[in-house]
Amino acid sequence: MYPAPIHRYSRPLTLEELYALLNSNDDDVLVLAGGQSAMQAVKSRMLRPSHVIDLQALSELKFIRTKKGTLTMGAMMRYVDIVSSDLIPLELAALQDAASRVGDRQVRNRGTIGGSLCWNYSAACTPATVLALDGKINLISQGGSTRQIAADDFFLGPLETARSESEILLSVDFKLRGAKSGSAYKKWGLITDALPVIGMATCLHFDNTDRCKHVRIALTGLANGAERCTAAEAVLAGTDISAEKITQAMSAACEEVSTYSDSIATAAYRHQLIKTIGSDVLNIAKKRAFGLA
Amino acid sequence: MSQEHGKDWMGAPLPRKEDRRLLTGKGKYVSDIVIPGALHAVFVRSEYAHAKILSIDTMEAEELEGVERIYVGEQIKHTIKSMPQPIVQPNLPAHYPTFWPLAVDKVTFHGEPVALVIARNKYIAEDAAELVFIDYEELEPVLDPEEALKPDATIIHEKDGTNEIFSMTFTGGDTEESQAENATEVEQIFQNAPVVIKERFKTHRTGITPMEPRAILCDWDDSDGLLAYITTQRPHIDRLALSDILDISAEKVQVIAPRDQGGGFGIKAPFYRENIIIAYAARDLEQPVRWVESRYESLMNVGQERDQINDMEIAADLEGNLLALRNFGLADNGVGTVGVYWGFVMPFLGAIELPNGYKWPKADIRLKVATTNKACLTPSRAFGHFPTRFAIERCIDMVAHKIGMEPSELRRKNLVADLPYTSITNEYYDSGDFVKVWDTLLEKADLTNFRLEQKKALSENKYVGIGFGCGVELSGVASELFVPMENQPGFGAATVRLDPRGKVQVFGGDAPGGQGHETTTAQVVASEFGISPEDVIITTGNTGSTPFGSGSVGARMGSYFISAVAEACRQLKTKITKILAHDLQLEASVEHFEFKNGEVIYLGDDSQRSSFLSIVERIIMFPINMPEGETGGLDVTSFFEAAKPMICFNADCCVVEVSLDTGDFKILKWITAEDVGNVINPLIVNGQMHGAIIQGISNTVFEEFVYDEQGQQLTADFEHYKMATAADVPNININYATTPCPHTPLGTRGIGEGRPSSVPGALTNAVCDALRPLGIEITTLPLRPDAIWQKIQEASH
Amino acid sequence: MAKIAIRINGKLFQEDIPERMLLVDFIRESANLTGTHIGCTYEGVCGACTVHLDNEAVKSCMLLAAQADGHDITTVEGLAQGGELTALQEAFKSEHGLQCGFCTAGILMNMTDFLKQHPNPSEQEIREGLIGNLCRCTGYVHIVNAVLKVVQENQLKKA
Amino acid sequence: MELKDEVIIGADREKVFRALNDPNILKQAIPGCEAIEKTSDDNYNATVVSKIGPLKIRFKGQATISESNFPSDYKITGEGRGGPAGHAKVVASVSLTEKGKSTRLTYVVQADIGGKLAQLGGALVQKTAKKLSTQFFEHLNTLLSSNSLAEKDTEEISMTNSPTTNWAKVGAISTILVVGILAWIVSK
Repeated sequence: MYPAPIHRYSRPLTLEELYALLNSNDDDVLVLAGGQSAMQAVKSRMLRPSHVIDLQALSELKFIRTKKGTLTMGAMMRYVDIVSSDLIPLELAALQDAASRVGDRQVRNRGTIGGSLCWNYSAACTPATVLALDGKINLISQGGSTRQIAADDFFLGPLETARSESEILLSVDFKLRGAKSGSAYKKWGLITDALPVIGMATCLHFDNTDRCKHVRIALTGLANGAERCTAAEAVLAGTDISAEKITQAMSAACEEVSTYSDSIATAAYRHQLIKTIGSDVLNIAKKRAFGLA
Repeated sequence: MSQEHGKDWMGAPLPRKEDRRLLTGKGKYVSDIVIPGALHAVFVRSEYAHAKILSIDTMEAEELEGVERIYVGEQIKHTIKSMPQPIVQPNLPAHYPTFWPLAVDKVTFHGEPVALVIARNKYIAEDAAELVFIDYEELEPVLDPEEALKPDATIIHEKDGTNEIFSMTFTGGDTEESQAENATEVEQIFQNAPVVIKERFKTHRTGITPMEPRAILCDWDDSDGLLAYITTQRPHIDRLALSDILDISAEKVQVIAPRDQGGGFGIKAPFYRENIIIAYAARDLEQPVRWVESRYESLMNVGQERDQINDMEIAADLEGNLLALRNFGLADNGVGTVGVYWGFVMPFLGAIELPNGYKWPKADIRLKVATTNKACLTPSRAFGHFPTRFAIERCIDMVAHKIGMEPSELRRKNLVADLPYTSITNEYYDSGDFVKVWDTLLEKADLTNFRLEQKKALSENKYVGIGFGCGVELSGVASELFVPMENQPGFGAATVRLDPRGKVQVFGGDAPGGQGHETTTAQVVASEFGISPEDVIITTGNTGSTPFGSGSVGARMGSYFISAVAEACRQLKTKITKILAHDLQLEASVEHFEFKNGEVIYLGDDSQRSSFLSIVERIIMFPINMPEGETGGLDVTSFFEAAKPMICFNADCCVVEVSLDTGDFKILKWITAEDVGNVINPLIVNGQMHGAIIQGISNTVFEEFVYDEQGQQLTADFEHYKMATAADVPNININYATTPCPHTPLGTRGIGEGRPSSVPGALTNAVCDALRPLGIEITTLPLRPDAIWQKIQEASH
Repeated sequence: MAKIAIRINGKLFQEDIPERMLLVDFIRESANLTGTHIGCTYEGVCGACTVHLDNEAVKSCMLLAAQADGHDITTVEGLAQGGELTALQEAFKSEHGLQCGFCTAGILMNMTDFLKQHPNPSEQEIREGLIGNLCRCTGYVHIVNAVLKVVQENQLKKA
Repeated sequence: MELKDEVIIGADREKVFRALNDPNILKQAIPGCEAIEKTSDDNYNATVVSKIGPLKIRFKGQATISESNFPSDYKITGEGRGGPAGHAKVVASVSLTEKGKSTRLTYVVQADIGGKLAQLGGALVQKTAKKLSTQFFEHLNTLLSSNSLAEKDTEEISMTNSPTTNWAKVGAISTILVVGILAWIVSK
């Protein structure tokens, strides 16, 4: 399968050039970041862009910086960049957990966080991770006007996001909560590092008495893509995240979310995966929060 | 290495002659071959499993710039003969469907070729394919083999009046009366047996997907005729088939299977309808035409096998002696439209191979094969017997468990101990020592120690298990079996030609796909002539220069082809030594000479010698003063066929750990024991074993072709058809327990084809052994974590 | 048409190409370097088409040729210099790390990059590094051995 | 596969029935309904662009209504071609019951999708149905509660006793196609 005819390829060098292109009124524009998902759709002709705007040269989208307790990650940070970066503190380790297990080396050499968030595939690692880390997504549109939207409001179901066609995902903000916070991500697929059948990310922050004062949990691989598990969070909030509480929380998660059956895993098995992965992820995040891992 | 003339190349781990070009990107596969001006072909394939074709509108597509021609079935059925044709039809009674390269009147599976677009390049061809509009009227798809055989089932190939493409009883002689009598006797054994296991074993649809899909490049000119480069394991059969079906006189058809092919494993052994229409188009347009199959097409059309249900019963006594075997097999054939095999040849052989290396006093083995609206089964390594061996190896474990005996001990007790032996299904086991192989495996497995460790692990809540399995495999396919099964001869054929510079050219008609024929052959020739493998050049797969061969199928390399090579070398040696003796005025013949270090040495007096080069040059270039009746030239074609079929034997042991939480398991160890006869190149043989075993594991656990309830094939890409990656599979520890084959000149056996067949049983046995405390028996593949977890849930509640 | 300039194995290719042309097709058909293969359709899973883009392993079937404009591409043909195989190529030969050879180019390109990033990997890390390359013939055993051999040779050199 | 669901629509049964068979309303309510065309007495073509994120699949469909009982239920069979993307075949039964001043709409859709869409659906467009069918009924609700529009349109196409006018059939199939496609995608 080869792409349907493409009439224009552009590679803006600056955001200014990008705005101008977004303003060009071309039909069927595809904004290409790493392209590791989008090109599957283009080659299979499920997606038939007339104009491809390639973001590879926008150095303004490739950065990690920390300022006033917030880490900001540019959209064009590739998985390989995220895995090898020493600017990401342990409390955001879930980002590296996820990035290090996306697809394969070749995919990680091209795929980007921004691309993955905008594509929002139902079984992707990044959206759930950003959801659990309470990411704030910075969008920029023509003329440079920006808006920030919480991950909670950004993902609208498989392949759908709150980004409008004239907007570009510029970066994601992650609040740094400081001491006693930890995060983790883990997934299961039939094949190692494949798209998750079930994946879970969590972020925990404990108070002085070692009670959990902030907890977020998000799942991926569900019928509706990445989803928060607020019921599970409610079970864990204010507790010491004991084994018993974790079991309770994961049971709550299973009741909260709906899974589906396919040839790889039954719906019941997906629930079981939520329990086992959830327990692992919460334990790892907790250990990290207390500097034990 | 060119200096090491003295070495005996037999058994040497010689790096391959093929490797340099393949490692530097200089290999030339069909899709790499360029003929200037070649047009590109893209098939429009059926979106339905079963539907009438009401109309095909190609107008818009034809108008697209760069489109050369569009073919549909209705046009070509008048100019191309239908299949089946005798050259690609077994000598087995069956309801052979009639069909053309492109669907006529109706489509019978999702992915069937309906129209062919020929265009300037592949992008335009695909653009045009999108503009071919086909109106279908959907018909009820037949998707379940049991449903297919019911009296009220929709009939797929109407002319037959049935969906039963093939059925056979393999035991009790040739008449219905004797078979019925046998069935009664078997039933009596079951009535009286102290131990009976009866189970239904299901093996899913899976197979082998070579990394290079199919491809064909054809050129035509009126004087020379058709030149076809094809990804094929059997170029000579393809040549005859193209000649017969397209009515091209055979001298005007040349098929070349390039020496570089990206794996075959059976997929490239059938004769495919796509080849016919591409060759036809090249002739029709008088232009070269290329078709390179996409993975999408490949996964929808080929590589699908295994799909069987085996209702098996085993009777045994309390001492663990196997008394009788009864198996009613049912195979889901798919649509049955693939030349040479027609789908059912695989389950046919699977039934013959069912008894494996065990002694069965009595058996009742029957098979039915049902046509369904799925892709036709195509050969995949462990052809037909991957499912039957899964059933029997699992069933034997269940017998052992019921008696309270170690499964490995029960196996050993019932192994065929004295060869030759004729199996209950009339398969001839020529030679070998099964017990020696088994004991080699057991020594490595260290079962006593394992059971202690297993107990200890269990006390720590770890579930580890050990599983065993074995496999009698065909070492090549003798004419005795090949003629009925595939309407082809089994002999091996090779031409060995010496040139005046002392170099050797070998020509073989069987076309390899990565098995290292060039290296293995060079080692044999170098050993025979006492020269270097570098002095040997191999040509394979070109029907214009190689002798007829039935193809690189069924482990024919190490058995039939290499034996023909050795025989040809020996005939040449006889001639060389005859002339040398004459020149040296010796009364001596070939047994009095040694070929060593690039010299031919008289054993009676080693001062009497000649360099290999000079005697060869003398015979070819200076054929004067020759012995009486002898002519110049050194070129022999030899044919090899043993008196009876031959086999090899292997055994597997694996250790797994299963997680009770998730049903997921990890293979901790994989140990084997092999009798492959004398080994020519251990690197290559090890590589064959590794590949076969990992394929077996991948088939057992990961890979599955899935059809939905409408017959839509949902696994047409590697996102959905999941092949094991390097991170999903274990290392393999290979051990040899060799018995040289007495029927081949070099003591070698053919290996590799059937090798995956012991894997699904051994692996599933290990998982069940680990879960023995829960009493879990698994009888259905694939062996997936979700299914295992489900079993664990059922067992613990 | 898009005007592109791509350097492949040190040689500059400047051409007008259709925007939709895939990089792998440009490499195989415009540059006539057929060592890079195509083993899947749209999905980009098999890795046979892996090349280096600015020294990093990428799947050339998942990129438009236009995306490679201005970049350096290395294909399997560009590994051996002056007729001398690289240590990795030699190890694949001595360890029998290939059979049909169809996936081999992609594996060599990926592992060449991998060894640069991970000079001292464990067997497990090598296996995980190979996830983006499917091989049907070898069962991966000899491939892993070949990569391990290079690792050991490098360690010996250091020591 | 089968999808069953029910929704409550804030309008009475007659009005809902008419609306569901009113191409003008449906065209507005169905996300991506592009065109409706009559090709013969019994054949109608409708074009619906199914948009799932960045993916757009243009379906051309034909429809037949087999059983229709105003204002309580109807059954519709449709086939749609998504060109190279694949095809859809849908059989739907819709029934309306009164629920106070509102209407309870129950639908059972048997949908089968084939071709590339079926095969690649898993990888590219998994699980979308709920959102889009919700969207449809939201639109419908909005349209019906904005009285002027609903009244005007239903007046224009008078079908009190003959709700299965040709135009109505066409409109209905668009609905079914979209619902069917979505339903299918959800089930995979």
